Amino acid sequence: MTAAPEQLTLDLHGFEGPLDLLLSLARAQKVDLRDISILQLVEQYLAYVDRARVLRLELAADYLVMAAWLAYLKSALLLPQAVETEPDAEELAVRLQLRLERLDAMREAGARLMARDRIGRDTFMRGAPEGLHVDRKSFWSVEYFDLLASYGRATARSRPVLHVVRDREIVTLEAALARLGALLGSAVEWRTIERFLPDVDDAVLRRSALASSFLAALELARQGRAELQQDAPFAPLYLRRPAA
Amino acid sequence: MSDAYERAVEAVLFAATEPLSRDAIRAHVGDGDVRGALDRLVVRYRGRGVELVERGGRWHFQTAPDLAHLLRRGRDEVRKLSRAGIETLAIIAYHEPVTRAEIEAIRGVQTGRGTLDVLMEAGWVRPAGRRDVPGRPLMFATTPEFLSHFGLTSRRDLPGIDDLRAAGLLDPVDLAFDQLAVENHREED
Amino acid sequence: MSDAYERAVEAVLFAATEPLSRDAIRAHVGDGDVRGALDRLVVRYRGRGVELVERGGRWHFQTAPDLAHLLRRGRDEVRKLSRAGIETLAIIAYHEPVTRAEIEAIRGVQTGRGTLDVLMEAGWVRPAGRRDVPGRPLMFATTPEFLSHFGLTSRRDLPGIDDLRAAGLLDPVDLAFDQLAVENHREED
Repeated sequence: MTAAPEQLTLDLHGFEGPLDLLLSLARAQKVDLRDISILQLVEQYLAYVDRARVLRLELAADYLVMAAWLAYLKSALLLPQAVETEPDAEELAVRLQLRLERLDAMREAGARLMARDRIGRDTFMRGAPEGLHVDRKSFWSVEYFDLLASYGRATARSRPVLHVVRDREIVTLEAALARLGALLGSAVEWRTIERFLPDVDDAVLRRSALASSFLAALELARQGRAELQQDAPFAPLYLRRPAA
Repeated sequence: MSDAYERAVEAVLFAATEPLSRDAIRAHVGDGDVRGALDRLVVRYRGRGVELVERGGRWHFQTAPDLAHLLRRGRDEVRKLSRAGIETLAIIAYHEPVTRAEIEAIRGVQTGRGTLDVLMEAGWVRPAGRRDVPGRPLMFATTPEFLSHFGLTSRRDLPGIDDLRAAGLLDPVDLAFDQLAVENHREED
Repeated sequence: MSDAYERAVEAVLFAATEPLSRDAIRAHVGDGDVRGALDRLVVRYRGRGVELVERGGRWHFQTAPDLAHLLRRGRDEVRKLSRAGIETLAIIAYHEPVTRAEIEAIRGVQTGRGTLDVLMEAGWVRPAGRRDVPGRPLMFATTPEFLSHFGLTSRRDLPGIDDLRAAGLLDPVDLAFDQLAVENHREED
């Protein structure tokens, strides 16, 4: 990565997580990671995340977690030395730098491994070996990987498939019947059905309450314990106690 | 002193999966004195453990005939265990001691008589007493040879179910479905 | 003049389908100075089109690397590893034995399903016991095939490993801190 930070595109698909992005920014800053400015790096990362926000790009949660952590690190680094912070900001900065060095070292090592003389690409074993007779113990051959993979395959066939239905809070028909029946006792005037609903904030629970209460209202009307009135389809639905 | 062309001919013949004609050799190493290189290689390998020979205009390396007794049988003697055999072996390793009926319950298919025989012949599985239930079915377990074949110190070294799942070794065919389920039910992990 | 024992060692190594340890060689050719024979064969083949190499204590003949261009033609390129695969392999090789959590701590992302799977299928990585800490997590290490494939005599041959160790870059990592960035992020395979 040789581009200046400003020229980095905002395509986060190219990065394997925040650490990868940080390493790219650091590499753009200096070749020797030991000489980079952590404060500058933090600012670049935060600017990057800000720009993503301005462009309304959706950022994975861990980018935001890292941003929050770096914002904390930045403020800790900027505090006067006299102020004791816990943990020590300088130490956190060194550890961040060390992590970048580690990742970079492994990346470099991987590239050097891949560049070695590899069998099947650079060197070749004998094409048609006569083969050696192996004694009876390894007459049958199995690779360890095959053994483990087979176990997964075999158990998958008999493993029960589990369907988990999320436990959701709802208002049952019984509860709606009880509540509506009790409230209707004092309702002499026409009132919309919404007035009879329990006072809940959760939108899903509120829809459940409305549905249950609607069914309860029909049932109460059937029993002669409620009267319903609606001027038009989808117009407000009114309820009241039957006129005696 | 070996010349570059001779080295190239040597390498191509070594890596070839079948005997090569002079034209085939030339197709690999480019134009040059193939015949001269072959002649020099024959001399170089004469009396060694390996020799360069011509059969019907095609050239190949072979081990010296007088040393054939060291190699004994061909490699086709090593046979791969069948899929049923590997699965049965894996189930015994994870569940031992285990009866044939229990193995079949996990595999979801019947286990042929030959499958357990092969595993016992290979020295990886042994009878391990009888289960105290009606019919007193035979139980099976793995042997120390099984552990050493797979480089395991003990059965505790076998990866657990969670490890297998994490490595993607469970449900290999249902990968997409499985991933979906993981996303919907992160709390299960 | 080549002695009989050296010839026998040469023939067995030529005929073998995979690298052989000194013990495996001795099992075929009988007692003798295997080490001395191997040393003399290495010298005899040095600079030829074929050479004798040691990889992780096992020996095999292979074509000289500088002739790759003649032999590659018509052969399948070795399978390309993903970037995640390369990094994971490097981390295992330089830190082994290492747990999945330690790999993730260095990479800063979770290891996707399929990454370790591919490395194990290639035969380069294997489960290597469990770490004696709570949860007994599985550890991973490289195999002898890994050394053979990448032309390494031993793990000491890993490029730059001494420098990395001296710089402290292979020391155990501080998991508590590193977990911070790993949480919630799944890499894209």
